[in-house]
Amino acid sequence: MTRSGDQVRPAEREPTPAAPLEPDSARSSTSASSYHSQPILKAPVWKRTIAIYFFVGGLAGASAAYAFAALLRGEREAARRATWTALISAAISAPLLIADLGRPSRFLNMLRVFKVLSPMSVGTWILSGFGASIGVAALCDLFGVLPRVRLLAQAGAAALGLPLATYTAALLADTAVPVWHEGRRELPFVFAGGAAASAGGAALILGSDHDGLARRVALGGAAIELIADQLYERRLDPVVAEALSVPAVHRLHLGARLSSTAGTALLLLTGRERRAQIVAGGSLLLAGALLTRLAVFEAGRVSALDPQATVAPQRARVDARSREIAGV
Amino acid sequence: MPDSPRRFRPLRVIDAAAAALTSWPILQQLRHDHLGRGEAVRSRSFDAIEPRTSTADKVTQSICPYCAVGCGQLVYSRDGEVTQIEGDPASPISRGRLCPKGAASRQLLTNERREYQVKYRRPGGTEWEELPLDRAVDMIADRMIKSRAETWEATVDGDGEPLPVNRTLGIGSLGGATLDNEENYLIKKLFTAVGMISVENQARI
Amino acid sequence: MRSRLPMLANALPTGAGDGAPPARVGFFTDTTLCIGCKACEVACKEWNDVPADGYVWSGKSYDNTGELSANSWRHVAFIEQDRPLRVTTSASTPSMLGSAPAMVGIALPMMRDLPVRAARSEPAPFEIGTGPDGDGVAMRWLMSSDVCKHCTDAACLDVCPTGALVRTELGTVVVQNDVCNGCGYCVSACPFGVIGRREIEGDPGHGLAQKCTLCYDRSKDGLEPACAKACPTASIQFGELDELRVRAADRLGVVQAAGYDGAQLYGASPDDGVGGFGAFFLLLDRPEVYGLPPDPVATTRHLPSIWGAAAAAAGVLGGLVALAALGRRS
Amino acid sequence: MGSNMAENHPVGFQWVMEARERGAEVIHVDPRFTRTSAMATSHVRIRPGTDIAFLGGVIRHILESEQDFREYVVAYTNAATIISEQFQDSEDLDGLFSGWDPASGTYDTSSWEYAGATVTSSAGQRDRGANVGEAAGHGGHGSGLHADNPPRTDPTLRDPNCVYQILRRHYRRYTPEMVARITGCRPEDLTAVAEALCRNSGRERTSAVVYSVGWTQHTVGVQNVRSAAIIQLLLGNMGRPGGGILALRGHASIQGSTDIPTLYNILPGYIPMPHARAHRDLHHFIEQSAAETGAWGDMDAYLISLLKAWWGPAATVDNDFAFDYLPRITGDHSAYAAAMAMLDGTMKGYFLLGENPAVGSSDSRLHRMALAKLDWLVVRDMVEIESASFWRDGPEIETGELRSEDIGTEVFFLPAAGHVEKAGSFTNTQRLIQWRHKAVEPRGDCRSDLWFMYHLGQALRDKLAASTDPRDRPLLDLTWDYPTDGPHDDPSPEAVLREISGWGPDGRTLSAYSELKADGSTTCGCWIYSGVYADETNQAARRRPRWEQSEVAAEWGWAWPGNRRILYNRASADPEGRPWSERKRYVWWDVDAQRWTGADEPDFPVDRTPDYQPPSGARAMDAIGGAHPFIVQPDGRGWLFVPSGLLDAPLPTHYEPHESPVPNALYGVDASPARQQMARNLNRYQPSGDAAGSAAYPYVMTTYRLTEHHTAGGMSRTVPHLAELQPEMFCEVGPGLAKERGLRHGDWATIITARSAIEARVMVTDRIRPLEVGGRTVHQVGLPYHWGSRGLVTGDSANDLFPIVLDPNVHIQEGKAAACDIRPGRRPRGRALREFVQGYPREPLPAEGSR
Repeated sequence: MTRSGDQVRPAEREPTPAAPLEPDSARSSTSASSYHSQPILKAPVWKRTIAIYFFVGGLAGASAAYAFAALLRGEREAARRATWTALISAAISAPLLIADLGRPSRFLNMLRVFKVLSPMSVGTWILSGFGASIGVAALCDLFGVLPRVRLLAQAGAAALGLPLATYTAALLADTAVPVWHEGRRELPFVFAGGAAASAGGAALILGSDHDGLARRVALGGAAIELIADQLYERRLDPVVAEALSVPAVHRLHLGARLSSTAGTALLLLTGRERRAQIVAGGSLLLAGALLTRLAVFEAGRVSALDPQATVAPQRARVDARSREIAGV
Repeated sequence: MPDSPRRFRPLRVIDAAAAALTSWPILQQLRHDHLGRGEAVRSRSFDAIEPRTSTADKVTQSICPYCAVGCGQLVYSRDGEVTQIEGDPASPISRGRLCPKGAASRQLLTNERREYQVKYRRPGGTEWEELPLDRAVDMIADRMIKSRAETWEATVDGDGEPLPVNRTLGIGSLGGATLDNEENYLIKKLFTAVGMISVENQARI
Repeated sequence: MRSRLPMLANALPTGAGDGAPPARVGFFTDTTLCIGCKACEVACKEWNDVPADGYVWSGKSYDNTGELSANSWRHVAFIEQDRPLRVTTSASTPSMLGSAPAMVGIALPMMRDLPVRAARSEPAPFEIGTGPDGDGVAMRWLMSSDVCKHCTDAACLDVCPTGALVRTELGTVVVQNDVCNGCGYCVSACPFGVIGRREIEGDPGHGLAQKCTLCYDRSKDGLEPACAKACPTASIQFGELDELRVRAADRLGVVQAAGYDGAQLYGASPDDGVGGFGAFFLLLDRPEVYGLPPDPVATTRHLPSIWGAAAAAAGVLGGLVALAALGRRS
Repeated sequence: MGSNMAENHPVGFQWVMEARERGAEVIHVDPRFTRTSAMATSHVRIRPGTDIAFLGGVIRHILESEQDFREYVVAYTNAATIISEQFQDSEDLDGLFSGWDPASGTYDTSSWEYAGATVTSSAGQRDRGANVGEAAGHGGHGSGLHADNPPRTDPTLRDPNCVYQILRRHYRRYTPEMVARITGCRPEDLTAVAEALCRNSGRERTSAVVYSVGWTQHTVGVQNVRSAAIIQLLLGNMGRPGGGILALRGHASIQGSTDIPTLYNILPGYIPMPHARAHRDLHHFIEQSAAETGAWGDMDAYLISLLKAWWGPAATVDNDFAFDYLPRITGDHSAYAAAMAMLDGTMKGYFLLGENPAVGSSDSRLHRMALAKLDWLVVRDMVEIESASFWRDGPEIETGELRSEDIGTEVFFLPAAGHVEKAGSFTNTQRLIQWRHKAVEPRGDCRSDLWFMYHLGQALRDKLAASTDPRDRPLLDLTWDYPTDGPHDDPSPEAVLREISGWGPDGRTLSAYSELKADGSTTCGCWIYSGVYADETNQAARRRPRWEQSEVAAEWGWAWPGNRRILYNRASADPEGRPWSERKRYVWWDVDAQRWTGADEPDFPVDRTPDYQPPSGARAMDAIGGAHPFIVQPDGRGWLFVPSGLLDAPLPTHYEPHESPVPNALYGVDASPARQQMARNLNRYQPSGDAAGSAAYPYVMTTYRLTEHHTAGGMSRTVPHLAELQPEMFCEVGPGLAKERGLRHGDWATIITARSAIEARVMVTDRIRPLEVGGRTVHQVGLPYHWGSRGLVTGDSANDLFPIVLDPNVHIQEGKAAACDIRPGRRPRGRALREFVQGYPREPLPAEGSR
């Protein structure tokens, strides 16, 4: 039910309260499956900045990995650009996260503890470590000093970059929101794929792909993202999956798949010299990855507010269990 | 926590950081409560929490002012301010329990709509005006004497013969039923002595 | 799915280290005794300085509170049903003596000897609520005071990244207001939709996760929580959890014998998805009718598979980059 | 019945719940399915205003099946008493009792007296409304009985003129079928309830009856309660543990404000206010008002002690103890009469001391208009209530009926102290006086009413100090010397309570009213409270924890009279003084000690042997036999039949409410003939029954409270934690009515009567169901009445709809049953509202008040 903090005076309020009203008497004597059609769960308090962070974080993590790979292959220019992509993305991430806190001034409290039970806690430490290493790497690169340290830093960033790209999926999965929790097995792969696609895409846009590494990463990532996403939707309980089919979410989701697919196609079909198409393809992959995160994020709000998404699967479990007991 | 949310205050951040370092729970976690769900992560102020009932400097036995069940109340106050009102377990009537109204009786005393000053509205006036309390009482006394004189009845006609009544029907009072017995007694005593007849109460309504 | 790693077991902390740990406390809310007066809601708000949060008429029976939230730590649900409260011919409920000390031992002396009557033999005049409603349709009005469950496996507590949420020495789950930074993770982790983030500018709790503390300040001082103390009919019973569970089992027997339709305990079993509630209920219909999840599971019970998938995905990502890197220079 | 205990007295209801859990049957008879019904073991739905029909059916069942507790009935009630031959029953006169005077619209009740008793009609008949009221119910009016002339009785109960036989004849027609036809319940439900009561009454068991304003706020309010008294007397449930009739009162000290009355027609302790005609002097007064026998036989002692308390040395034998200082009444001067006087311009000034008639009184609009006619108005409250602000934001300002500039009323608003900001005593619904200690000092100008009255008194006395006008003597001679203390010179409430309790010649406080003397040697402000300050200690402040004493808790507070917790408890023993049953023993005769003893203070002379027979010439308490427990009645018996003291009937009989959609199925007379009407422009009456035009108002409406609010809302609409729980005015209707009138759940509806039209949110619910009455379906509209134009939550007030029509005995309005119409949508605004109401229905209503 909607509650407004301001004091609304009856006379000023217009006819019916926000929630659709239905007299109890209208309900049949057989028990209803909800309480006045109200949600059971609370909608997530997170704003879209979080979804954007998921994207940016993924971009940062995968870029760092890509940068390390490029470095090992001696692609210094590609490595540099990817490193800076990662650094900038990481830099953007912090404010995106802090902006979403109820008490931004207390963001440091995140570092009070380390809780393996809390993906957000783990993620905070990953992000911190990642930020530190990628920062060192970038500085060394900037002043062209301490090559060993840089290599080490690049390696560290790459190592932390991988979980940085996927822990965000664990963060969503580790909630009571059905459409997120039920996707705990697939979402990390969706996010991993998206991260790779975005890192590759970014590299392609920056035109640092002289040896096809970025192209392969981008295409591979997009493929993983698209396949994992299909699996995710398929495996969901149909009642839970409804959250993905409400118009607002569906539009985002469809847009995500189209752009990823289009981007992939474009890159596959066009040769390396066709700069414009490559930029377009890379951009489409980035867009796809971003839209996917937004779609999943929005689906969570819808799913939390739908009492049936919570009740139906649980009721099924209970009934099944009682059937077992009854030995039927 | 008085710090205003949303606004980003660098100083606070530094303070927070310093505080965090001095008693860094993560170090505690290494020793015990590794999962960080209890002992290790408790803050000093949380450990120091105390109920208002024990910080009150005075506890007064009272009775709920709402319905006539007469539930016992314990009024906790500190520095002349009521800090908590809850049921009196010793009461054989209520056994320490209260209904929502009884439970809200602290707010009955402290709610923002409560009036603390005399307000005066002159005839034909469109706004309240201020008035000192003693002046108000004095003015009311004058009004009573005037209206009483205007409407005084020494006798009424009883089928030709005059019947003494010594009264005024020109002044009346209507009291609520949350008045104390002592208050009702003085109301009836004074107003009857004034000659007022229409002294009434919610008890009839 | 019942399996979980031992490292995730929410073992209750051992007191303050010195001496035996204090027993775990909680609530048993017996909805057959709830008269829907909402004293619990008000007493809670008065004690915990929880602000009123709007004056909106809901039209949902007598429930204008609507749900548990950052600004409502107790919530009385009202459900009107076109069916009798009891499916029995007994005119009177058997006694609950012995099952709820809170309601016992206050009879007049001359009534002490009065043998507690079990369901009497005479047939009832008529079922509760059937009354003579012209149409003769029976009805009942279910009322139930909901509250934070203080789960044995508390997802909100597990996922809290700042350690603001703690398991107290009393086994209750409480937010440390001076630590919480309002990240909101607990809000989405709670399978009951209990905890919320207060959004009332100017309120001391603004931007912080807020929920029932089981009156930690009172209970640590040996006092009853405000709601349980106020409850006029002992529908809300506070005490040591083990003792409450025994009492609830007895009470369920009494209520079922009296024919209360749909009587069931909710959250009393330590084997459920959250390891049992610290605040559990005796309901008269399926949980979802009261707006409660029928089979809640602490999301962190699946953390192994969640972390597993995340790690695997990270591996795949690394693998992809490695493969791409191994690919020949084109 | 007539009570929604779970919602309005939740903490008291814990004892009902406990009884239920111990196996007690809890039966709720009410028009609505409330939170109380939901907890009851059974619920019977009846039409508002038909309680007497239902209870009459129960009485008939008891009598016809002879399940009355015969031994108790014969010994302790007036069942065997022979009534005057002149008496004619309403059954013989089609709804009228003998003595009806159509001209005055009142009864001459002389024919209702006991046979052979010298008939002294109470002043009630001499001048309608005067000298009756609460005092009447206490047998204050001698029915001409004295020890040498005991009432004639027939212990075999066979005499056709004995009360028992009159009762049987009177209720013969109250068959289950007839009751069902009138009330709308099912015949079998009446039988079931009656059987349950019989099953749970007698030697071994007792049943209790609980009522509230659902019974009193009717034109037959007193008779509703009388019906229960008859049942409880027939079943032997009075004066016994677990029995009795419990009036659940709605305000913290509403009992206290009738005991120590701020009511025009009584003095402290239910002593009648002297009447101009009947009470020329003290002698006449006592002769007219006091009974010769029973507790009221000592009224002279009570009154003279009161006069001494008020005028001390100025009250002497020579001046009738200043009896003439008391102003005289000549008729109805109740609150409603006062409102009419304001409209007529004869009432100039008014005090509202914690009362909000602009929302809480029937036909609230009339009261707001009346306040606007005053010269001056004093309002004392904690918040600015509607009655204080009517001149600037009242509904009539919006409708254009009033303009602030035109309202000449001078308004003084004085902020009041809260219950913890002053010390004092409340008297709860069980006559238990409990003391509140002061916790904190009030802020700003907030003061107690004790402070206000005391200092107002001082101001008046100072201003008139030099006066020689005899009319100022009562004020100047008044004892007004209370000690004051504190920063605000608060008068000492203990000193006032001490005066109420009284003291003897030696100046020491008295321990019981039996110590009061008629010679002016004793002083007592309220005889029934005598002893509350016994031993110079505030007995009301006693707080021995319940776990340190018996369940009677005799050492918690102090109950009047004499700290007796159950009245007439001598009836808990049989005529010989032995407990009726061991299980139900409470107060009994201790043969060895030769005194009454038990769990409670005996409500009886402790040393009076059960076989005591009053000697010739005995008077007052000495005239009460050892086997007569009802000591305030002149004959010591419980009155099944009331020979004197009531104005509208000696026996309860069914009349329709003043405004009802159906005619009376029993008689040609629809509503109670003796009801008090006040028809005038602002109080238009609707046609009722099958009178022309009654069809315009086809539905029954009733008002009630919700747990979450308090009466007119002055103590809850400004309290956020309460206001948010029930934030808006709504009306409850059944699905059937919703369909019939096109009302949608959650939308708005407008409820219309001849007085006004209000709007409310629609709550469609099966808790409100239509009733089959005499073959037709009668729908109900339920209206909580907590809202007004101010506060955190606002809304129209239901009382705007109700007419002012009163019970003649106590002048209480009929606020629980009337007829209305309802239609979807919001009400008209501004002037259009009045036009809408005036022109409703399209065909004009008959002339005002005509029936």
